[in-house]
Amino acid sequence: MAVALRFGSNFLKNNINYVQNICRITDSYTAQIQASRNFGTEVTVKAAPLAVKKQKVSQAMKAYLERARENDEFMKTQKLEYQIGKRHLANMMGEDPETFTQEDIDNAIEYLFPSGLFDKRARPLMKSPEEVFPARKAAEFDETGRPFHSMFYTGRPNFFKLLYDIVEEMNNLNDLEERMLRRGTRADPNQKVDFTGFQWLTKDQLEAILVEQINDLEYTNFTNAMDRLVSLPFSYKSRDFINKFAKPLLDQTKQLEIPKPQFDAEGRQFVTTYECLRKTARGDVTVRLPGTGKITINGQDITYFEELQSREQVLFPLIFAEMLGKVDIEANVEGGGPSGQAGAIRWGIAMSLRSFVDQEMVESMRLAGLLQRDYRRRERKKYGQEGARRKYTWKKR
Amino acid sequence: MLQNSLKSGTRIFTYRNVCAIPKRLQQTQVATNTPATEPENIAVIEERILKHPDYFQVHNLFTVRDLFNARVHYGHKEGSLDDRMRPYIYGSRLGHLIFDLDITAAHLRDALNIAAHIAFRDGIILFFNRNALNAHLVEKKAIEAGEFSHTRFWRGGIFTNANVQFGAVTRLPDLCIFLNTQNNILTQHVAVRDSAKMAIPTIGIVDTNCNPNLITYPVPGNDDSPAAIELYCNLFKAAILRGKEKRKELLGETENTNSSKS
Amino acid sequence: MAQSRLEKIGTIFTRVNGLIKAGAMKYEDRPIWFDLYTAFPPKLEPRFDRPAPDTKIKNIFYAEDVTRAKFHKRTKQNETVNFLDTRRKTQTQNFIQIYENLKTQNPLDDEKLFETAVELLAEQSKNTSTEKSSEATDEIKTSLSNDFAESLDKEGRNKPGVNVDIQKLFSE
Amino acid sequence: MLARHSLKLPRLTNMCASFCTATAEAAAEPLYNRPKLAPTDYRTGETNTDLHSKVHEAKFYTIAPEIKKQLFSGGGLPRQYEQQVKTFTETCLMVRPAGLELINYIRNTDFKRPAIRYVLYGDNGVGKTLIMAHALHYGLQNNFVLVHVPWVPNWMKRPKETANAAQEGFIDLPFDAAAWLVHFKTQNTNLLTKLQLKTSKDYVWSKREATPAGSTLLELVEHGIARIKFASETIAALLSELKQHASEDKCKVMVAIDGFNAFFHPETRVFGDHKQRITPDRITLTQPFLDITNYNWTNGVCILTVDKIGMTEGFMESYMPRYLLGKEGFEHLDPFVPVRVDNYSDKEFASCVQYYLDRNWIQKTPEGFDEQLKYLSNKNPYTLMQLTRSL
Repeated sequence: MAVALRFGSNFLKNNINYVQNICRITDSYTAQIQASRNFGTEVTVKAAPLAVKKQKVSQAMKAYLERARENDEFMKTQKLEYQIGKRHLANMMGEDPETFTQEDIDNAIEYLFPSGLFDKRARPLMKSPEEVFPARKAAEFDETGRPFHSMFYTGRPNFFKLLYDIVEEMNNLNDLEERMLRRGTRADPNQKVDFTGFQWLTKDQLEAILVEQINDLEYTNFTNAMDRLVSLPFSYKSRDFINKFAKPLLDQTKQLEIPKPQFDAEGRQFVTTYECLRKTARGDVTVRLPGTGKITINGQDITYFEELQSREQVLFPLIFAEMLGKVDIEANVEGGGPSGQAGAIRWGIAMSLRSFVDQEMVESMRLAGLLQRDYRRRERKKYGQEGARRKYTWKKR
Repeated sequence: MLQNSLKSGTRIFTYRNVCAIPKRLQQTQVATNTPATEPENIAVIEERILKHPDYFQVHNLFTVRDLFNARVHYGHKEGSLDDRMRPYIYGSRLGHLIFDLDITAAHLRDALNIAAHIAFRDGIILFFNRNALNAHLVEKKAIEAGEFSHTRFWRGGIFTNANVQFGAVTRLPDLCIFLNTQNNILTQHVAVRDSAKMAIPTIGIVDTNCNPNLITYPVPGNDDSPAAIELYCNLFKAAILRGKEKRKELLGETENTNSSKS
Repeated sequence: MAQSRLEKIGTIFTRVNGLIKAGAMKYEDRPIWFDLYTAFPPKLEPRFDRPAPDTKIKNIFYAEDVTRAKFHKRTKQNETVNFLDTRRKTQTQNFIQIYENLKTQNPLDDEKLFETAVELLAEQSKNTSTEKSSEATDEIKTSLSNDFAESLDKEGRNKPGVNVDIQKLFSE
Repeated sequence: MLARHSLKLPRLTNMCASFCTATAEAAAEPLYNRPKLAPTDYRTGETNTDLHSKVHEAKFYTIAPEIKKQLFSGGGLPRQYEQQVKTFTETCLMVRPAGLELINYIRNTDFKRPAIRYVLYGDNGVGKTLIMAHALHYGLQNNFVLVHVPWVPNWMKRPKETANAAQEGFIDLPFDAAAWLVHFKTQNTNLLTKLQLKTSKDYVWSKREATPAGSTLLELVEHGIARIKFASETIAALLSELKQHASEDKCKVMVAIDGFNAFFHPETRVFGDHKQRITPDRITLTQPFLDITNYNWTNGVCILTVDKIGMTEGFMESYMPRYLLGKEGFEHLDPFVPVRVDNYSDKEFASCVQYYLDRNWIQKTPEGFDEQLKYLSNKNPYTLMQLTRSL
């Protein structure tokens, strides 16, 4: 922000400021574009020219400078107010205004204006104007009004430059392939870019990188182009480029540590899963191997659940993992109703069973949704309605 | 005064000779036409340069044979002929229209000359091409020439409503170069009309199925073959770079690339 | 920018000129192309309503077209042609060359000439097909840029300077 | 392309072939592939219940239709089971360990001693009623006079008609009583005509009606059926007569009362004079049956079941006899022989599944379906029956 506001009087002298500016606002990727361009209009006055240019500032630049100046003044007053406010606050809290930090301000505000609002952003705050007011867009053109970016007039220069870069990569790879074929060498199939477990940046992420809004069609164009790039035989040569836009898929089974079974007094393996939650039910499940298929729920057998649905819920992970009759289950569950309790036990059994089955089965259990906690809760009743969704019977008259 | 200027001129001339002998372009005009010892306003130079019919020597950028080799002479079939293109056509070979490359060459030289002059005057040049096959090439050449390109869907109002579209007062291009004047559904590119509205001169490669009327400097020729497009792009790029180099030279910017090239 | 947006009336030059004359635009603020246009006006005025000329389009025929047609009628075209390769001649081109050669050597009657030319072509293609296979390996990469550079080189070697009268070219 | 096709073809045909065999196997699986028990493994031809022993445990035996008609036409089989019997077109009972135990006890009873009370108890749906049916069949085959009450709670929960009894403050259930008499008659006509038991004293019903001493019990029953008003009193008379005859060793009597705990339920759904629920002991039918389950007679055997579902809401916490009978009932029966009925054992379960497969009751047999059924039903016979309805 500070850089953006420094233009004005000494603006023409340090033209390089613009480039810095852009670097700050967009990320390194766009900065590269800027650095690599070779526009022949950069004015650095050298000795003994044959001609001089009458310095003419374009209308566009004039308008921009005007706005920059206004913003500068506005920020100046805001900053002043902030400083005064800070001093007052420090005095109120009985502290030294000189050493009063932002953290102290936050604490003071929280103390003076206690707020019961849930969302932190909705609570009162006092921050420096740089943080509160959004940074303004830097000028996209120089003092003659000439834009910096070659694809400026498309409206989404960074995005289209990205597409251009993808094609450039592809062309390079095609050339490389042709040269290699001529030399008789083929692409190394072992080095082929393995894109399984990866996905392209989402639209939002891409937009954040490009600092531009793109529409869905354009995003599909991007993914299609990237897919095509990856499918080329020599794509591993531009792995760095590809990796910039690929992100790994979240793999839950890899992320969650599978607990090691412990041994009980009888020498049987067992795993206990605590905090099995579903609806308002809560419980813990112990799975013992080897077993005879005995199921104990709160000291009872499976008849603890009257309904077949609930019994099926409890048995499902065992049936799925083909462990029915091979393990013993002990579950303690409280709170909630039968279906909630059954769901909690089901999840607990599934989580515990991971320790006793192979990796493949764990993966298929994950895909079957057995390891996924069910976060659905009861929906509240609404006024003017019979229940969560049902309306009162209504007749015209 | 005259003596003095001549003297200095010769000095520069010899220096330049040492520096850039193999270069075909810039000839003696610079030397003879720069009489001033003290820097003079570039606007005056611009005025003077205009008197020369081909100051940037664009005529030696290509020959008719080059055009032929790049298949510029191929038109579309007779059925799709736009009547306004008749004067540029040499004849019909078994239903396929063939351009008269002499006429094309003359028009192309005019266009190149204008492009070089605009570049010299630090104008913004925008390349258009809606043919997906050649889009990348055009973008690449535009970047190489340090100019601008628009090869994508034309959102209405980029010229006519620019200040709103770009969120700020925006300088529009000073020259539009259409490498094909049609869009991807074979109707005229909206930017052709918008440039005319906004009083921006246009250079356009017009094929036999195009309307040359709104194009300020039309160049009849094949606008589909990559070979032809590459040729046009290279020519325009060369012309633009000549204009820019000349400007830099006059403004006293020493260019390292010059010596490295030679 | 003060200007008229009626692209269907006059040309860009006349419109801007009108603005200057009327005082809506200062002469100092004229666009940079304005002087260029006055110095190098286009060959035809870029008016929207410029009428289409009523010139006839002539057909292009060559003397050897008759022979070519005859040859095409007789043989089936199953040859693949590489458009990027400008040096290699097509079958028809070869045939016409042979035919013309024969004609200059001994002006026999057309039928006989044609028959012998066909035979000669068949013989030639047989010979070249064996050569081709060896030739194909050291084929240089043919690309547009290559061709372009090559032709430029050729031009440069053949003609030291293009003999175009610049003055004449631009004075028109 | 052609070459690839020709390469592919044999593989394709192979696949087709294997696929065909696979489907054939799948279809044939329940018949051939499964480790199938031979019919003798889950069925037995032994219809004489007297000969049932450990060997026949967990096997089904068939009750002939006419016997079934005689025994159970007035009730005695659960309704769901009745439906199943209709579907299977045969009445098959499994020889359960509890049933064997019971029959064994009866077989070895010294009938000179006071009547022994057996109390069948167990969780819902474990087969108490069917074990009682098994015992009834045994009684029929061994010439017991059957005093069988199919389901006592019917009287207490949904009486067909109520009327004030002759005795002050008591309620009569004439229709239910008559229905029971009919049931008694169908079960025992053959035996009673053979035994020719006579009434020991005059029964005067009203001024004009009376059953003189020396008339047969059947006549007594007939009268009760014909004169519904006196049905309840007839039952009291009949039961006391039977008790007396049995004590005199003229006949053996088997008392089988299902849902016996209903007699000791704190309240009934029968409404008294002031629209108040009355207690079971105020119903005229209660006393005779309590009387006959007393131990003050010989040559008899009492088989009683206590059942959770015989109770009403709030009294169903446990299936244990002490809880269900209450203090009073427990003291009334004390001492008795408790017979616990359990869920199926593994063997019984397998046999039952085989039987269902045999009757095509279960048709979908994916891998491990029996295991799943076992765990889902917890080997409870009733739950299993319900579960397999949809398979």
